[in-house]
Amino acid sequence: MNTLLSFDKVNAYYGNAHILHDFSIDVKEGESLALIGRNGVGKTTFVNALLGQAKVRSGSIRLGRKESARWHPYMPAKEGVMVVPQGRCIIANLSVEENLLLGAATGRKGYWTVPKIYGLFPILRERAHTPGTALSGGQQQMLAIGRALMGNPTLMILDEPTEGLAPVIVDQLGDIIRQVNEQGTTILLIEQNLHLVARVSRRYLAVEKGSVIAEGIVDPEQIEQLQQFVVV
Amino acid sequence: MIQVPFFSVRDLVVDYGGVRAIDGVHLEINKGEIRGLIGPNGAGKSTFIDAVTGRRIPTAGQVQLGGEDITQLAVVARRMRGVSRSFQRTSIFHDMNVLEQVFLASHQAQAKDPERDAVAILEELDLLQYADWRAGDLGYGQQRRLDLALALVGSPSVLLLDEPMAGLTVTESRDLAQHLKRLARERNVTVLLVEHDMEVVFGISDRVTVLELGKPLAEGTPDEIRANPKVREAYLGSAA
Amino acid sequence: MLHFKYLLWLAVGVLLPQLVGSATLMSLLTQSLIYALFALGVGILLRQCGLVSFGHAAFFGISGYSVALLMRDLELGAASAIVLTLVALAIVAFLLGLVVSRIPGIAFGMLTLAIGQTVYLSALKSRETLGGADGLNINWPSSIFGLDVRLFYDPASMFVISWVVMLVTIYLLDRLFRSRFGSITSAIRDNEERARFIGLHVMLPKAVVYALSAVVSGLAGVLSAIYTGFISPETLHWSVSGTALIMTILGGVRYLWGPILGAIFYFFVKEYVGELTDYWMAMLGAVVIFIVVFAPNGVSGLLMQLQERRQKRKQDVIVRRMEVRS
Amino acid sequence: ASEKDPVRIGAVSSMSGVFEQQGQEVLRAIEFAVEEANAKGGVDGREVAIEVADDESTPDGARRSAEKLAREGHNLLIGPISSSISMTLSQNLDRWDAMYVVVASKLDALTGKSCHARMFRTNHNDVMDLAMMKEWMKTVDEKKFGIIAADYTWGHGSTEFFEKTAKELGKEVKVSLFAPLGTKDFAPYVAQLRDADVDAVWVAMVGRDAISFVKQADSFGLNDTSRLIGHALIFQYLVDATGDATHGVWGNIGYGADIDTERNRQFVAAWTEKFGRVPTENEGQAYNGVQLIFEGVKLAGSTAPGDVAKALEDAEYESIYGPALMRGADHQLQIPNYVGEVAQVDGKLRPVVEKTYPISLYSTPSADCSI
Amino acid sequence: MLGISIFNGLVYGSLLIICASGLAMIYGLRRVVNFAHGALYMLGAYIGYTLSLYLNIWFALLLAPLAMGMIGVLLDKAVFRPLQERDPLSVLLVTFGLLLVIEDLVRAFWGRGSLSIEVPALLADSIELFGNPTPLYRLAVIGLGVGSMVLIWAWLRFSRTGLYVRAASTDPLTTAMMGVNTERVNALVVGVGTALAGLAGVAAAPMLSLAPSMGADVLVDSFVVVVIGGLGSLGGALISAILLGQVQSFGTIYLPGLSAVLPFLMMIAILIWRPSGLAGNRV
Ligand SMILES: Nc1ncnc2c1ncn2[C@@H]1O[C@H](COP(=O)(O)OP(=O)(O)OP(=O)(O)O)[C@@H](O)[C@H]1O
Ligand SMILES: Nc1ncnc2c1ncn2[C@@H]1O[C@H](COP(=O)(O)OP(=O)(O)OP(=O)(O)O)[C@@H](O)[C@H]1O
Ligand SMILES: [Mg+2]
Ligand SMILES: [Mg+2]
Repeated sequence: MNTLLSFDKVNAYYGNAHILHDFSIDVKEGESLALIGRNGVGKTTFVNALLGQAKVRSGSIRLGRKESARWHPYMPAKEGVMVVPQGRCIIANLSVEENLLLGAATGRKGYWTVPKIYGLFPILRERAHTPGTALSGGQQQMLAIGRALMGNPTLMILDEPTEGLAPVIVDQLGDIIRQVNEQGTTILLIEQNLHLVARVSRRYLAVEKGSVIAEGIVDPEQIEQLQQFVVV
Repeated sequence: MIQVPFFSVRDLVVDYGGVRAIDGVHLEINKGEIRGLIGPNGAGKSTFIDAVTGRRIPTAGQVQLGGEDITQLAVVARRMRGVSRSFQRTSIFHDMNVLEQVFLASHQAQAKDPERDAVAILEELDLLQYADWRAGDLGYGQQRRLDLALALVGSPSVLLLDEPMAGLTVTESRDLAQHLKRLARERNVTVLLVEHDMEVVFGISDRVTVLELGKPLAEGTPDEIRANPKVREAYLGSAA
Repeated sequence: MLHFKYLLWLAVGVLLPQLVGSATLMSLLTQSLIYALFALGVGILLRQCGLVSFGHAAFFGISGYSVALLMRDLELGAASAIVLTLVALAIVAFLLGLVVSRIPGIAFGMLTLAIGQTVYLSALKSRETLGGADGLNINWPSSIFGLDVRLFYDPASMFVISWVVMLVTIYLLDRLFRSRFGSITSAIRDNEERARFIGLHVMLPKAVVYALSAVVSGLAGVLSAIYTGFISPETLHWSVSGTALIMTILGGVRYLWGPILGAIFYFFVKEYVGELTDYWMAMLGAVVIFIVVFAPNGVSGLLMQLQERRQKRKQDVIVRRMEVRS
Repeated sequence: ASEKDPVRIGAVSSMSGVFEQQGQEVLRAIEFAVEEANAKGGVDGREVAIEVADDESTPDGARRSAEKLAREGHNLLIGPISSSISMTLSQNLDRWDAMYVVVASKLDALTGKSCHARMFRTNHNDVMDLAMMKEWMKTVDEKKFGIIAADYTWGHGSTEFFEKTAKELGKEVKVSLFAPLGTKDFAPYVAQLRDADVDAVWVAMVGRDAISFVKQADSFGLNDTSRLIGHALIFQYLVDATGDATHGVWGNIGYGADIDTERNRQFVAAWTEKFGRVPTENEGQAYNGVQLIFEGVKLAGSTAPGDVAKALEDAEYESIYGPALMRGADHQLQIPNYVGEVAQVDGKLRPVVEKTYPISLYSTPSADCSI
Repeated sequence: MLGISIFNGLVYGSLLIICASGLAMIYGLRRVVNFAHGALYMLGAYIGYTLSLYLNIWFALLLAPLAMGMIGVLLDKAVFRPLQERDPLSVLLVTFGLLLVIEDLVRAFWGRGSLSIEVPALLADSIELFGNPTPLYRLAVIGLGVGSMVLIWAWLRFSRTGLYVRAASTDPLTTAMMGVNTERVNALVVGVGTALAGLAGVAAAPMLSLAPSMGADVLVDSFVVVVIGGLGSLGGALISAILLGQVQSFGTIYLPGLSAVLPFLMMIAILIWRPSGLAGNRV
């Protein structure tokens, strides 16, 4: 299997704060991988390093054929990596539909189009012309996922998508992510909610203090074993 | 224990534009009590603290402290009455040195001996060795503790802490929990603790209130809450 | 120790006119010193409150007009006219500060610009009292504060007077900003919300700093009015505020003496590039850009950085020597 | 010739700011006069040295520049445009041991209340201009007038004068408007003037504002219905910047190439040879000012400002305006004054002198001045 | 009098909105308070002057903004982008330095004197409007103002790039994350903003006069417009430009003594009432 994204001994910083320590990860084409870990261990920083928002002082990041230590935020998208950011980052002065269109900025063609997204999340069609931030938290999360799908990604990174979502919606979300994965999109799920991980991921990496400390196959029957990585 | 609630919030409603973040919350806390406030993200916990401390003016409802209505008071006036808080997103003075800002906070809170008070707090939070550092140069965890120091200094009567353990190591949060417990028992400080770390919340709270979508979902002793199926479903899940 | 430093600087100021032979250079220095005080006024507002004023020319100019009017129409003595002017300026600026310092960021700058231009245009129109666009000649009595007025006209002695005024101002400001008041204002500038939550009233200190900065600029205005004996609306124009701001930022506000250095630097650059070409403005612009790009903390920041580096190198040398010996 | 002290002229004028175009003319003429003098072997056997500085169109800038020039020995100052700049220089002449010749500022106080032993004016002041304008108005047919003036001291003074004169002459002023300095859009003013239905408009404006006004008045066709009469308006720079719009505008002129004197013919010829055109009003006035300095140096046999100033008191000499007297009582040069019109000459528009008014019209020296 | 006053207010308002919208756009995306904007307006007018000499005014109206646009892109690449991490005050000072340099460059190339551009022959006539002969050129200026606003609005509202511009002005990071090269968007916007300054300059030239210092007055008025409107907001700038035009037009008739200070008094009142301007922080 091809490797889509890999971090090789990346050390990343915010200013002088050393957050990622020799962080290494490989994402294989087609898989559904989970990155788990407590608050503040550096999961989002991993995403930020990829987007060039955290400073990578050593190590390298490879995306497809490109390898670099310094990525501009727009470059991963061009390589087919779309991010559903933590906190959703819906753009306030754009309508729901415009937010979706923004996701198609790279112009990559593929399965996903606006009608397909509306098919997936009917509520978005109803609210197509209201400002994106007038949606409830759960709806905003759907919009963020829809927006990322609009880029027809080869790899979709979801950073704690269940934050602030009602349990029922979390269930729905699990189905959707699985569906997208089956569609052929590689999934990297960053999560603390192990139920979701159990439902959608097949492999996991556990992060602690900025490094990957464990990895393995997700066994939905024995999910409690992963508990140690997320609960203090 | 004094039985008249020292601190009470009645029918609190807070709106952000069209969004109702707090929808009729009722809460009474006794003097010297530690109250845990938990709930899923976006339940309105931070908003609740904001409304109580004057950062946000509530749409409706009343906040009382020791029998006095403080709903309309300015932030500074509340602080003068002993209402003190920490922030979920660290809020410190980046360009000042550590001791200077804690000293300033202590002085403003009319501590008897502001200098000693400030040093004691820094000592307690293991920040004393950074006393002359520029706060902006501190690491994230240290900044979190400094935020906390600014809240704890000057013997507040009501302490509202917004996820104080986030960013602390396990031992640090354990120490902090013990410190809070001492404050409540020995100095009769009323504490409202918003925290996602259930071990801590259930460990030190006298009672726990659960919020969901701006409404109280349940209230009770830690054991009752832990056992409450609604809470398990809405919030605790596997954490119970 | 601190006082010793001031005494040393005092001596430097008194000796300097003796060392500078050229009258041109002396008058340039005196000029820049007066503007330095003006820039210091702008600088303390920026330093303590983070507020950028585009309207301080109003304080600089008004004080000159006010002294002139008090002497002409109320027939006050020079000293009482000056004192009265500065006190009135402090009160007015304080009240104004209570209103305007609520407005954050660049909007504050534009607001002060609007206020300044309103003052400028009003002075331009006031023909009867202020002489309109033609300005006013100020007739100073033969002595001011007991000093012969000619001392104020001669660049060398005026330099010493301005130098002393400046040193005293810096000393007092330094004392003030090192006190709790300084902590309070820097806390407010740093994080206004947090400041409120530790129990600080945020408007009052800002207004006080605003008033102080107005008085310091006004003091410069008085010195300028004495030195030149003339005042006209051009002094109130926003471009004058802009110049003071440029001096301030060029000098850097991390240190109190930054704006002062900035003003001197500005005048000298202007003077010497002006000799090279008629297009001195372009040269000045280029120098400004250069300094901003390569010295983020202004000239004063650059100097301190150089000094630190030199000290470090000295230390390195000492360490190396010791290593060699041992 | 070189063993004597050179004549050191300090030319301060506007190279930037609102007066930069007039300043440019003034400096050009001063430099011309100096070159010419040196080519003829200097003045009184002395070489003429000149140093130029920018006054940035502000009193403060002017004071800085002039002080520098004066202290470096170029203490025979000449050149600023605005009256406020002249005022501030006059305050400092003693301090700098300098002398100053006003060539363009018209404020009467400069040779009145604020006169100074070391300041001389070689151009006409407002009182002189207005005295002439009043005389001229007697010959003007139009009855109904509108006024538009710059909203500052000078504009208001001009308006007051004209309102008074109109009353005395039995004319009617239907509307008086004041436009703030820096006005860009004059349409609202033009609309009001049109509305008032006047025969002529008295225009007292300067600089870029004057240009904008004349251009816009033309585009609204105001000139077709009402004649424009300018107070210190019809300068060459205005004509250049407005083209046809100024054709036929009348007004007072401080200097014109058509002035019929021996010295002026020489000057205009030399100038035309060098620049391919006749000198403008500002250029003529500035040239005239430099000649006064030369005259003073010759009379004093010295270049010390004090000596030159003393020698110029009540000096009579031959100027480009003809025989001229530097009146000792107020230091105002006594020369004729002119009214003219913008007209085509050799295919080019320029102000042309139409009427000459004699010195005798002027009032006696201002009582406020004591030198 | 009423009709013609409104009309006159609209003419100046139109010029202002063209100029100020450029300033607002640059602020909106780059958070730069561009003091050089007035100088760019002036430079545009001078380039237009030269083009009108060698070609004609129509080409000037077309090509001068284009040239200015390229200068704008250069400005973004050479100045704003390298300095984007620096504090806004430093950048402000750099633009001030640029202002000085541009003014003197213009002096060096075109001289210090006033120049003028002839009104194009096609628009030299007047028509009767509200009982007054009104120069066609002024109507054309209103047309230009309205036209460019409609174009900009349509561009921002309906085009793909417009979508990116709007997105980047609120949340540049997320916008980039979606694959938009925000640096290119920034350069484009600074280019368009500068082109608008140039357009305003050329359009104003036949009515006003050209002088190196002509930028200063417009700069202050544009600041007033942009700040009253709410920094970075185009809609706000549009409203406040029209407001300002009317205030000046009516002020000169009904409050002649105050007309010069009216814009400033208006700004003071509005800022004290709403510190973030009419439109708040929306684009
Ligand atoms: N801008 C910043 N500057 C300095 N430190 C930061 C910054 N952002 C985050 N940090 C610190 O970096 C560490 C890692 O943060 P990160 O956001 O990657 O955590 P996370 O694993 O995503 O946590 P969460 O589960 O809360 O999202 C934390 O200690 C955080 O406090
Ligand atoms: N400034 C704001 N404007 C609009 N809505 C807001 C604002 N701040 C918070 N909200 C909304 O109000 C609700 C309550 O937010 P709040 O921050 O109080 O939640 P919380 O319980 O503290 O969550 P967390 O555990 O994530 O801190 C959320 O739906 C949030 O989206
Ligand atoms: Mg995270
Ligand atoms: Mg919260």
